[in-house]
Amino acid sequence: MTPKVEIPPATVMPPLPNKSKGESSSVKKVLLQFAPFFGLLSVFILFVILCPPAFYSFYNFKTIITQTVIVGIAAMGMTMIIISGGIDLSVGSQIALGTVVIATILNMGGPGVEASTGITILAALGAIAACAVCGWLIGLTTSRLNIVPFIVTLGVMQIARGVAKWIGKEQTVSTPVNNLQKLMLLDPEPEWLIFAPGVWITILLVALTAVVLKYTVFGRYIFAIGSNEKTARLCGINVSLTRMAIYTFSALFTGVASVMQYSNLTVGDPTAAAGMELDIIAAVVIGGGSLSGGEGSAMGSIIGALIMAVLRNGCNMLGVPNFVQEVIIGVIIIGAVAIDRLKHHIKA
Amino acid sequence: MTPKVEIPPATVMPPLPNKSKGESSSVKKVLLQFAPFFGLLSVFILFVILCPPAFYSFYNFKTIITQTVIVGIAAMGMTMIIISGGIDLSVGSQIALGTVVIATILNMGGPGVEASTGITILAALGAIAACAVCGWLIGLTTSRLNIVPFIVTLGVMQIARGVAKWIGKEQTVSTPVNNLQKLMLLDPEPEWLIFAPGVWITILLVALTAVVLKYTVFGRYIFAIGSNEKTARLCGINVSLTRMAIYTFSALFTGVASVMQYSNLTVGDPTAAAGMELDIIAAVVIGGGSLSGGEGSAMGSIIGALIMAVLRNGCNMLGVPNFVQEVIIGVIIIGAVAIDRLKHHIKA
Amino acid sequence: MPDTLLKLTNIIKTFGPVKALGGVQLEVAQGEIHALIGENGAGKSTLMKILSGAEKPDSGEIMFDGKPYHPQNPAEGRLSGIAMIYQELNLAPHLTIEENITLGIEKSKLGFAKSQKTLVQEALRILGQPDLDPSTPVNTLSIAKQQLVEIARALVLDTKLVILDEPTSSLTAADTQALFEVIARLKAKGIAVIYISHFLEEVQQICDRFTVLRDGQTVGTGSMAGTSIQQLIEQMVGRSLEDMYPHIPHTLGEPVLEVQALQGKSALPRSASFTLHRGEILGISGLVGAGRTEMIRCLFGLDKVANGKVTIMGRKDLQAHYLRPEKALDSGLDLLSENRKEEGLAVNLPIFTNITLSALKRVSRFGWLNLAQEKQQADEWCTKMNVKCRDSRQEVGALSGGNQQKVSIARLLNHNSDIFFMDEPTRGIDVGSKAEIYRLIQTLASQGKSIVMISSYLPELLGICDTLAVMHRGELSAVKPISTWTDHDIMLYATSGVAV
Amino acid sequence: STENKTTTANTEGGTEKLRIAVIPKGSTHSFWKSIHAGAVKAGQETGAEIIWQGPQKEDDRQMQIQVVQNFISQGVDGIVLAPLDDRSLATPVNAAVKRDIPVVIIDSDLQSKEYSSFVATDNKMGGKLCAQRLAELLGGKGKVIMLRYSEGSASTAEREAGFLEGMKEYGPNIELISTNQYAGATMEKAFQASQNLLNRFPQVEGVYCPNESSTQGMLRALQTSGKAKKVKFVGFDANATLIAGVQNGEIHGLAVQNPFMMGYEGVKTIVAVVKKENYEKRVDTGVKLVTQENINQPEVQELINPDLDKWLNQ
Ligand SMILES: Nc1ncnc2c1ncn2[C@@H]1O[C@H](COP(=O)(O)OP(=O)(O)OP(=O)(O)O)[C@@H](O)[C@H]1O
Ligand SMILES: Nc1ncnc2c1ncn2[C@@H]1O[C@H](COP(=O)(O)OP(=O)(O)OP(=O)(O)O)[C@@H](O)[C@H]1O
Ligand SMILES: [Mg+2]
Ligand SMILES: [Mg+2]
Repeated sequence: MTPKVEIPPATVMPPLPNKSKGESSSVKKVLLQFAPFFGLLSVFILFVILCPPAFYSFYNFKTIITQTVIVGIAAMGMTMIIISGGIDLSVGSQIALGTVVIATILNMGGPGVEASTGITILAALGAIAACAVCGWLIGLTTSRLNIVPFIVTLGVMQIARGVAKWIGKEQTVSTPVNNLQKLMLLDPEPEWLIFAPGVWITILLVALTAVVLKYTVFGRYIFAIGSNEKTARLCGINVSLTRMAIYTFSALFTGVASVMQYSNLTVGDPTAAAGMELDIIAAVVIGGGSLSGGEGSAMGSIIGALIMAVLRNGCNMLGVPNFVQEVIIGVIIIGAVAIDRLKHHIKA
Repeated sequence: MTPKVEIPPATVMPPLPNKSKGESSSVKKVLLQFAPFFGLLSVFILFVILCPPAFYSFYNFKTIITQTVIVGIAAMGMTMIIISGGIDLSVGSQIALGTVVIATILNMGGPGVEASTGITILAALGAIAACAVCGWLIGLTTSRLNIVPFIVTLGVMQIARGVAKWIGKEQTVSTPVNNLQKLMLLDPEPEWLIFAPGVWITILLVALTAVVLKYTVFGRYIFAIGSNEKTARLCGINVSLTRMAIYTFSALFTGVASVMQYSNLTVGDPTAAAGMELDIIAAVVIGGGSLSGGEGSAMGSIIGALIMAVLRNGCNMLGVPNFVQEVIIGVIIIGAVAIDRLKHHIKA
Repeated sequence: MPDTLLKLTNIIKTFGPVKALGGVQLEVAQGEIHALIGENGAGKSTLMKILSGAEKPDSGEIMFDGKPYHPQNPAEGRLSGIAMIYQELNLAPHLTIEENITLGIEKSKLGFAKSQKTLVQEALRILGQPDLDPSTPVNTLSIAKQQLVEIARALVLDTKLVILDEPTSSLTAADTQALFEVIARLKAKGIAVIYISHFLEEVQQICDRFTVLRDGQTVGTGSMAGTSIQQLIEQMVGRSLEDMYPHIPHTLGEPVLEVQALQGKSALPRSASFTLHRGEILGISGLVGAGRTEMIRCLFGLDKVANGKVTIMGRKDLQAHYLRPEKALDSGLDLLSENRKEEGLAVNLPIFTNITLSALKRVSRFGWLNLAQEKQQADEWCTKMNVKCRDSRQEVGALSGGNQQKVSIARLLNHNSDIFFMDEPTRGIDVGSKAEIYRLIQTLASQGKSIVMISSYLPELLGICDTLAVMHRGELSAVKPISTWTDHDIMLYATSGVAV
Repeated sequence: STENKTTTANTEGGTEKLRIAVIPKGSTHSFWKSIHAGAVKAGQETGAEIIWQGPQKEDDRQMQIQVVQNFISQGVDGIVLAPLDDRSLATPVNAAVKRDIPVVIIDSDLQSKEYSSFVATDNKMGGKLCAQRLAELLGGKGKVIMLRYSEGSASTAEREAGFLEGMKEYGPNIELISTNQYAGATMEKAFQASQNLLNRFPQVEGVYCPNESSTQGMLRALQTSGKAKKVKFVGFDANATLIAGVQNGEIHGLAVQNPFMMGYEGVKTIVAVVKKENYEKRVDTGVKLVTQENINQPEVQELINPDLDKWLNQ
């Protein structure tokens, strides 16, 4: 390659006088960036006021965080998909498939009282692999057949659920005792962990996602494809390959979420997580992700997931009937996005 | 600077040469337009070959058509929404709400053995009105707060379901005998009707939708907004008003669908039609509707609904296990849209 | 001077911290063609958006047709008699010509739309398109025809003022000429036109009076007769511009790109052969739809190739068949898209992301980005290219059209290829910046880069290219040195495919 | 119409195998698997073909209606149905009877006079049994949570009602601190709701759940919060996990129905109806309270560990 282009600095036009009021606007910007966080805080404070003291006990705090794990982990994958301008309706089914795969593999080890560590790890990897295959298929179909992901994943949602029922023989699959079941214990086994291992894994995965999105070329490609696919192609990004990578990579997160789901249920359940995809999408969107692509963040999405968990927990604590909970969650979903719109207005 | 260019007088660009095979391409075009219809035909023939003769008995034909009614009517509303570039995830919840409203109003008439005609009509209108209010709210929120309909309807989906449970006191609401219950009978009461009244109503509504879309200004606005919203706005279409009208109008269809659902269940059921929105959207998309707006037809959508009904019925007839049905339906959804893509390829 | 139709006084408009308009005055007389000119970002489009009702001014007064005029939305503006034809076309692609033209003003009976075919046909006839079938869907029309459909929209209403914002930037010379005829017909009907363009020759050719904007302020107005292009430029830029087409010495070297009988899968191009040398600036001329864009897209791997042999730098493994954009980029090709908004830029991403997107390898290691280095590189380019922005973290979408184009070019320069395909590189760019880009292209050539430049603006091709070829219906003429081409030869080949 | 008469006519000939449709509420609880096994056993004994088909989505009444309609179209000889709703399914059942296809209802009742027989557990009785057990365990006092199953499910609603009734009778001094929360249709929803309830009422001493998924969800919540064994827990229905819970003392009582018998008796009865033999209008298949004390008795073992594979894997 020839040496770098040397362009003499332009002389024709005078540089634009720089704007002076950068300070106040940057304060605003920071405030806006933390909008989901403030949302979480205000919901929390609201419940602290309304609820019995049991709500803000440390133990309940642990409960809420543990209940965020599954949606939270899956939301990391969904965040990447949504930033890339896609959507995945099949996550719930994939999670169900994952739990069934784990249970089936665990049962292969024979009817011992406790499953060996080897087979336990194999089971977890099996679930993750099963989800990865689903993700890969979705990526392949969307990018090769050029079908919108809404439809592809709507189809895969049915297919994965059907396969889960098939593998599980339409039943919940019970399993021997094993270490995976300890991932979501509110009082973790080595007590110094304080939180369940699942919580620590979530924190790790959130950090991983944030780093991938911000500091890697792959992350940059995700944003580029979501913002303008044609530009991405023009700039030499192999869009269909990247898209397959995105769906496969995020399906790995779904796989981990399914391990957590199994840990919660201790059985393989082909009907598990029905409709959970909507919770997951809602979490990402509440956290600032835009369904038209190019916007979203790991931090925002996990906060979105936390908001929903706090709401559910708080409503249970208050003894609010289930239907009121549903109404409140519906309002919150719309409200959060309305605030996000408003934020964009201010920014512009 | 170079001298002014002398430009020869205007020449309108002659048509490109490769457009001579108009005849064969118009045949192709007609064939392509009927793609969903051929899809239906081939699915039907497939089952005729595989299934016992009971499948193509007239009685089973009636069964299939009657089973299409609810999804079919709701798909008419969804067609309009999808053509306008929107989506509605709350249809299932709205239908549930409608059934509960009907049941509640019927019970107001006192504990008679049979509800009077007046109160029966009132109940049906009440359900339609309840859905219309939901639709209006959706339209208002999407257009005023400028939130994508995916999110708004995701919220309303929860809210409507919550309200339905609230009105129904978290239970199915039983009702006195009334004429609405006769709308979906496979053997209709005046026998000369041959099909259930619900089927005739569906045919009427399909015709209505087709006419509205093709021959009215409102229909044209629906296409214009879905095709290019900005242009619609610049041309003086009151986009937010029209959008409210679209959501409200199509919620009327949802209301009628909820009457049919009630007729089927004969109780108000707050948990009814969970997940049905996905079936409805799938029907529209299988019938050629495009989720990016501007494309879709009443005829296509009803055929899409029929395809799904034939599939379900045929699988039942064959005694195929449920999970296989799920897989097949998933594959069909993706396949139908893949064919549609292909069609666009040929057309282009 | 005839009666004043439109009078704007002291229009001020700010977008957050950006002051787009700082007190603009503009007066347009009845039935005149008024030019509105100015550098990129001077505020022309913003002013017109205010006029059409798409934006509201912060302060200032507008008098239209003798009455104060405060449109609340574009529809109101349209119905009051002001029609706006935007830089980017505004049509509903799934609707027919008739439906597009009558959109928003349908006649109906009980809600059923009545056919207004005759009205539409009349409008099309005035525009010289009597053969156009009103029931054709607009997404099958060429860009020029689509633009006429937009103008027809103005004719079916009682329009007094038509605003054309850079209408010719995506038209070729022939279509431009046809458009001028249309404008003349509008004028004959007593309709006033505000005409925005960066092509000052055009402006001088058709306009009666002009107003110059600079940095959101009116800096001059006057009658076109007796004002030279040089004077216009001086008012726009604030000083005189001595050399529009600079020439930096460069020599042609060995062949770097050989194309033989290239044929695209989508019918265009049908046959293209040429050889590009190191340090060569090759111009490609032709009518819109001739297939020039498709040709370079095929070469870059964006469109599918049916046939043909392509050799890049003598390497056998780089046939057009196997090319994908990523491979093309790796082997030293780069492409500047003609469609900035849809393809060239990711408009809701920051400037720096756009600049470095095709060369992330240079600022990353094992897939990890060095953000500081990336930002620094982007900032350098912003300075060198004189991009008017607050900060390279700003979204590209907030820049004016010309500045967006500079960002696209900065991406190419940052990637630093050997062969540049530039499709309409000066589209929507003001004269001052144009001269900059010409100088840049010359500089690149002098450093041994090769450039293929597609342009529908003949003077610039004649001004800076070393060699030139013309395309007619997918067939590329022979490449000849620029000095052997005349305007006449070029137009002859472009319109009829006959070589001299 | 005429077509249908011909389809039923050729099966009435009697030489062919009877085709009996058995329609469960769902297919993903082991409860239904036992019913299936019982039905298959009865089918073999009577020489009838068993067609097993549930609604595609669990707890979807509309789907179940369609399944019944499809079986009517298919012209089976008899239908054994576990209705998801005690009223919605009345219309299709009436339609079946009108077309000379008799129907036997199993598991939960249906508000219709048309069906031939009702084969089920006395759900209210089951609920009462649980209440009695819990009251005994708590010594007649303490704080108790009842977690409901899901909105609109008739059989579980009866068990809930029976429990509340039983509590009044056997433990009038017991305080019911929460009875309005629903577990939801799946185990995972039950689990979260249970966790939150247990956090809200740390002082809870006794818990009751009315079906398999809610019991299992609650069991898991008790385990993860370290309350298992400490809180007295009585549930409904059995599967491998729940039996293990009884064995290790985490569940103090499990009302177990006899689904195998339900399926068996259901098919036996419908065949009797079709062949115009004698049959009972109401068959009670019984409910038994399984505890750590009686779990090893052979009759209980047979109830909770029926040899399903013998019937289903062929
Ligand atoms: N929506 C907006 N938000 C922020 N700034 C804007 C917006 N629209 C325009 N501007 C700014 O206003 C100024 C004027 O822009 P405008 O588009 O009117 O320029 P123009 O004269 O039409 O330029 P060009 O010739 O490049 O089209 C620019 O500095 C631009 O960045
Ligand atoms: N067969 C056709 N029928 C109608 N319109 C056509 C046809 N082929 C091309 N066009 C129109 O011409 C437009 C420009 O085509 P193309 O990009 O190939 O031209 P070009 O020679 O590169 O011109 P330019 O670079 O000036 O746009 C296309 O976008 C399309 O709208
Ligand atoms: Mg402009
Ligand atoms: Mg072009």
